[in-house]
Amino acid sequence: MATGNLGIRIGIVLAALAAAAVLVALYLVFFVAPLEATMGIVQKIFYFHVGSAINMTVAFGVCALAGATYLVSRPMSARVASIADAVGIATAEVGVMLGAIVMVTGPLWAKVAWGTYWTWEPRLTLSLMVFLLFIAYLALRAYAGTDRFGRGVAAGLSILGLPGIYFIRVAVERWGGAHPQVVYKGGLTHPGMRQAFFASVIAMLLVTATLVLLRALIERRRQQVDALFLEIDRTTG
Amino acid sequence: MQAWRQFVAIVRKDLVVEFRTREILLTMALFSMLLVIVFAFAFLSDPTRARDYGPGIIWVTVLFASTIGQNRLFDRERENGCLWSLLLSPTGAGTIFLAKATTQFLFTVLMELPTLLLILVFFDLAVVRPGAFVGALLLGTIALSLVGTLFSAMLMNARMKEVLLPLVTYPLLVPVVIAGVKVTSVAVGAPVAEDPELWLRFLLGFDMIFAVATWFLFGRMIRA
Amino acid sequence: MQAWRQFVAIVRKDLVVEFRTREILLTMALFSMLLVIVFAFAFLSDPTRARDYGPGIIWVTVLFASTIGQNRLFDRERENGCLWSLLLSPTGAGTIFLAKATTQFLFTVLMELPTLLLILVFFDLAVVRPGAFVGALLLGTIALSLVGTLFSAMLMNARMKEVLLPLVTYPLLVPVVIAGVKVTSVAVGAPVAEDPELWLRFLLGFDMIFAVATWFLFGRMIRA
Amino acid sequence: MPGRTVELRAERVVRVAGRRHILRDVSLAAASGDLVAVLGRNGAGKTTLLSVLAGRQVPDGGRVVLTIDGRIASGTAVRAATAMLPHDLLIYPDLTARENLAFFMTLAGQAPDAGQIASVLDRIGLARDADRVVRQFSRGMQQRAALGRLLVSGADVWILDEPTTGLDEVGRRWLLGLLSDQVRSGRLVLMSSHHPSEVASCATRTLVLESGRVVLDGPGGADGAAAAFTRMDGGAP
Amino acid sequence: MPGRTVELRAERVVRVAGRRHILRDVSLAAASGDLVAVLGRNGAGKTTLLSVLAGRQVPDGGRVVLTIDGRIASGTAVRAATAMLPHDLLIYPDLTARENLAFFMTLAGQAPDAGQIASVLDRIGLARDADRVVRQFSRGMQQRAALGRLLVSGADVWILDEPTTGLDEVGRRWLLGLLSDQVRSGRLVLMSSHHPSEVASCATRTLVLESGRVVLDGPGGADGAAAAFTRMDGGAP
Ligand code: HEM
Ligand SMILES: Nc1ncnc2c1ncn2[C@@H]1O[C@H](COP(=O)(O)OP(=O)(O)OP(=O)(O)O)[C@@H](O)[C@H]1O
Ligand SMILES: Nc1ncnc2c1ncn2[C@@H]1O[C@H](COP(=O)(O)OP(=O)(O)OP(=O)(O)O)[C@@H](O)[C@H]1O
Ligand SMILES: [Mg+2]
Ligand SMILES: [Mg+2]
Repeated sequence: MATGNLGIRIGIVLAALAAAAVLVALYLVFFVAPLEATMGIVQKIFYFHVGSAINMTVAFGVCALAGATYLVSRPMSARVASIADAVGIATAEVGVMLGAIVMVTGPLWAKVAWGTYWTWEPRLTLSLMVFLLFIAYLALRAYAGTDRFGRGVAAGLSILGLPGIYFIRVAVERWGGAHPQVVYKGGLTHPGMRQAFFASVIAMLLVTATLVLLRALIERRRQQVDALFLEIDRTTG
Repeated sequence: MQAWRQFVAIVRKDLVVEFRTREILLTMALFSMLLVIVFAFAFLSDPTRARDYGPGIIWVTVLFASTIGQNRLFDRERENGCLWSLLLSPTGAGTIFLAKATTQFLFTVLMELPTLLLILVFFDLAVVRPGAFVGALLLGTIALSLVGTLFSAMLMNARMKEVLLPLVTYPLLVPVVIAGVKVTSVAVGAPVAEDPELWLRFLLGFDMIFAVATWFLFGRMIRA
Repeated sequence: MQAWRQFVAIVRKDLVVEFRTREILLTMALFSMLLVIVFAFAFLSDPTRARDYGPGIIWVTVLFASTIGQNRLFDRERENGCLWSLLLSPTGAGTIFLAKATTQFLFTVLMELPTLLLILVFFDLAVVRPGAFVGALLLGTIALSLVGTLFSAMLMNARMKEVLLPLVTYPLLVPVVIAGVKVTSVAVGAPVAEDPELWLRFLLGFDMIFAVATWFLFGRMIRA
Repeated sequence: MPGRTVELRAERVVRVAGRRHILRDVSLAAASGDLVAVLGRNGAGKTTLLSVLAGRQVPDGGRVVLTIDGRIASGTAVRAATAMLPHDLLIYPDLTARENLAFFMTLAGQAPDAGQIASVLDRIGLARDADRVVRQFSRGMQQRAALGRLLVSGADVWILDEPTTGLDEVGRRWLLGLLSDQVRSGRLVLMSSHHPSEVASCATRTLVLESGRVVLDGPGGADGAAAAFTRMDGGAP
Repeated sequence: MPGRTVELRAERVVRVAGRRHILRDVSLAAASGDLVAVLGRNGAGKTTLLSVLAGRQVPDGGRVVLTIDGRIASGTAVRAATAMLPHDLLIYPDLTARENLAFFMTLAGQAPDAGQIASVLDRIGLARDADRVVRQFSRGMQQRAALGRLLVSGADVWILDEPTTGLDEVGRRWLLGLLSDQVRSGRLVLMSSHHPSEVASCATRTLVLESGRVVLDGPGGADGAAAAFTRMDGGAP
């Protein structure tokens, strides 16, 4: 990844695109998409809720890829490994942030739609587990500090996260549930709602990409600052 | 051949130490009994519903007790930095991993016997499908041992090992617990509409994929 | 005056170390959250009965989390044999005991806050009698801290500390848990015919008697 | 406290483990101004004897008596008058060196005094590392931090188990000088050692243990040390 | 294995903790027949250097190379050729001395041989206590048991961190003689020490560290030791 001006320039372009997409999505959500019949304005949560949820999954998938890259490249190339490491922490943090949005919007919506903040329902359980898994990733990173051993363990965890997510998904799907599946089941018939929905998903995707890129650049900078401090310590200490 | 001798030596060492101190098995067994008793007190309001919450209690107990056993097993390797004597020896990482996972599996199974007996008696449960009951426990215990061993070894020297271990492993193990509870519910004759075969196959798949994944990761993660 | 300074120094030391590592509070909070989640899985068959098993889950969680916190708190004193630096100093045994019990109480209360929030939200419980709810938790936590501190200190160097501690303390603490569950059931509006006042007074009496007894025993038991 | 005279007496002390004796009728009397070197082959019982004298182990037979200015002391007074440096250093690994010293000063019943602590840190050679947590210290640095505990304790009796362990040569010389000074200013010091040169340079008395029995209670100095180590020579390596 | 020639090379090894260096560009080459004494004040980096050479810590920069009969070894071969005795002894406290040795022989890839183990136990002076668990040993006895681990390992390179710690005088003399013998029979030994007399009696080379940097790489013997210790004199105690 470019860490000089190029990376930042890409970041600025992405940020601009994301901002535009967010404005478009907000417009479509609040002024074009119709008010839902039974839930009213509260249904607008849907567009943020689902967008965050999908992007959370994407972020965690990339995190696992970065983890695999880190473990494989570590003995061969310090540079590739530290870039993969930066991508790993960036995707995990952004993913957890998106997860937090899901975990706040979901229950708020649930209180209105189902009359309770939480039920032990498969989809909800799935997202909670995945969310916790990557919180564990962040905890590992936080306590490992810059220790390469701890980073390796965190990378391993993110890799195991993939089959983990698969098994959690299989497990929870086997026991049915109340969480809606309108999109995949071909619901969402109203064109206004459809447009708003896709716009919000794309906007969230752009926001996610921007945040990940910037966070990874920050991490690279931090790595470089550490290297500079070490260089000073090496020549003077 | 040499790897086999090393494997046997590591497992035997842990068994000898355990036979001498009886620490881990006693810890696990007593802890799980206390757990069962506390559960009994906390939920004893309605004994007729034992079949509903019995399977849950079984799996919660197995999960916690195996975590505790795992912690103690690796505390032993941590004292005097002993795990390093394994890692710095010419023994292969895969051998070390399989040996530790095997010990962990043996200890967990040994702990489960008295605990299950206690739960079945205390909560007055009858096992109507013993095959499914035992199968779920064995497959589940293998999963716990694999995931637990990988991360206990990794986190052995982490400052917050005791938090990090459950934090890291429980989300991965939740599907195992879910599947276990389902099969066990059917096995004790609870009126649930579940297909135990399906869940058992699920557990088998989990075991196979995680056996390969953990075995592979162990070497990569531990010898940087 | 000198005893007071020593008391403050010991409590402050534990808080400084905790602030630096955040180990114990995180361990307790995360462990109890995991406990709650696992309970939820295990008992999720009938969410409408949350008021029945909610109080049980609250007290089991508090009991286990406080045991774990206690273990960690004394692990810290065990590293480098540090408790000996307290015991061999001219600090009075009573001062040491009260300081450690106070720290333990503080940690347990801090851990209870997020955990209770989680339980109330997850299990959708409403506290209809907040006074009784908080009173039972505070009095119960005092009891756990007194009994736990006494025996953690005694058992610190025992080989099987982690088993022995619950084995010794839980039988003493079961009445506290029972009383706590009763009061909490009333406090969350479960349809039980219990007088919370009575149980609260029981908890108060337990605390007072055990405060005197543990304080007295600590000095006798630890400096033989 | 300076100016007091203390006397430490062990009267037929016995210590057993299972069905074996670790200490067999060990008697000993030492007073302010003595520096007693406790000597013996590995496993002779030195650590056990020092622990009993410091109150960390309770004798299974016989007794230990401490008199201060001729009066038998007990309880708090004994503990205030004694300080021990054992193998396991009794310092808190997650506190800094400075925090450890302040804490131990308070425990010893004195108000912590920043100036005194700074000067002790300087004397033990940890001025530069005073605000790092002890866990990160090298072995010798930890030994130094533990020595600081004795310096702030104000105790009349110092009991040290192989105190030069891990110290570098300069540190060792400094420590032996310090102990001599302490003894001259009226402290009673008991220490174990395996090094003839250390014993020769500062001990005023030597006590040789063999299988938990006192086999020699002789003078210090170069001659005393030579005699003691000759007594221990031979046998298995 | 006897008859092989090994060479251990450190090339500009760097080790960091946070933003400080523990080792700064440490280079070193030693071969069969060398006994390198690694010296330095407390906190100089001796333990860290030895750990890196033994493979217990991974260098953050530079590399460690072991060649056996001129060919670069890797993985299992390196571990089979190296044995380490660190501060934390790496022996199982709940196994007896004899069981520990048998276990480590198997790990090293040899069939445990009761006769050889008995003779090693005799040499390390634990024949009488061979069947007691190590936990009950005194400090010096534990050190002896850990030395036994090296003797059964069959390694070509011995790396020892302050190996005379806790040994009594007879044991120390025996150990220094043993190390000299090992070196003469073609082993490569690296050890740290704070005692000029130990270094003088057996080292063939001295390496002085200061703040993680090699400041002297000189000869062994009495003169070499004297020069090395003079280099380290002065500064804080
Ligand atoms: C209580 C916490 C909740 C959580 C943790 C949660 C979690 C999720 C997740 C992870 C997804 C993405 C699924 C995927 O990518 O396949 C999702 C999608 C969705 N959620 Fe939620 N949800 C919650 C509550 C709710 C509620 C109360 C409603 C509405 C009644 C709702 C409606 C939807 C809808 C309509 C989708 C689109 C998914 C599809 O159509 O397949 N969610 N939710
Ligand atoms: N807890 C115990 N159980 C059984 N035996 C013990 C125990 N503690 C010590 N011993 C035995 O008591 C004897 C004396 O031990 P001690 O530690 O006092 O020796 P030491 O003189 O300090 O030796 P070293 O020079 O090696 O430090 C040893 O043989 C030891 O094995
Ligand atoms: N984990 C760590 N974190 C931070 N600093 C560390 C860590 N480990 C070691 N250090 C620092 O590195 C330096 C070298 O430590 P090392 O243990 O190698 O010294 P040493 O030469 O063996 O000293 P000694 O003679 O006291 O044994 C010390 O200043 C120490 O504080
Ligand atoms: Mg000793
Ligand atoms: Mg060192």
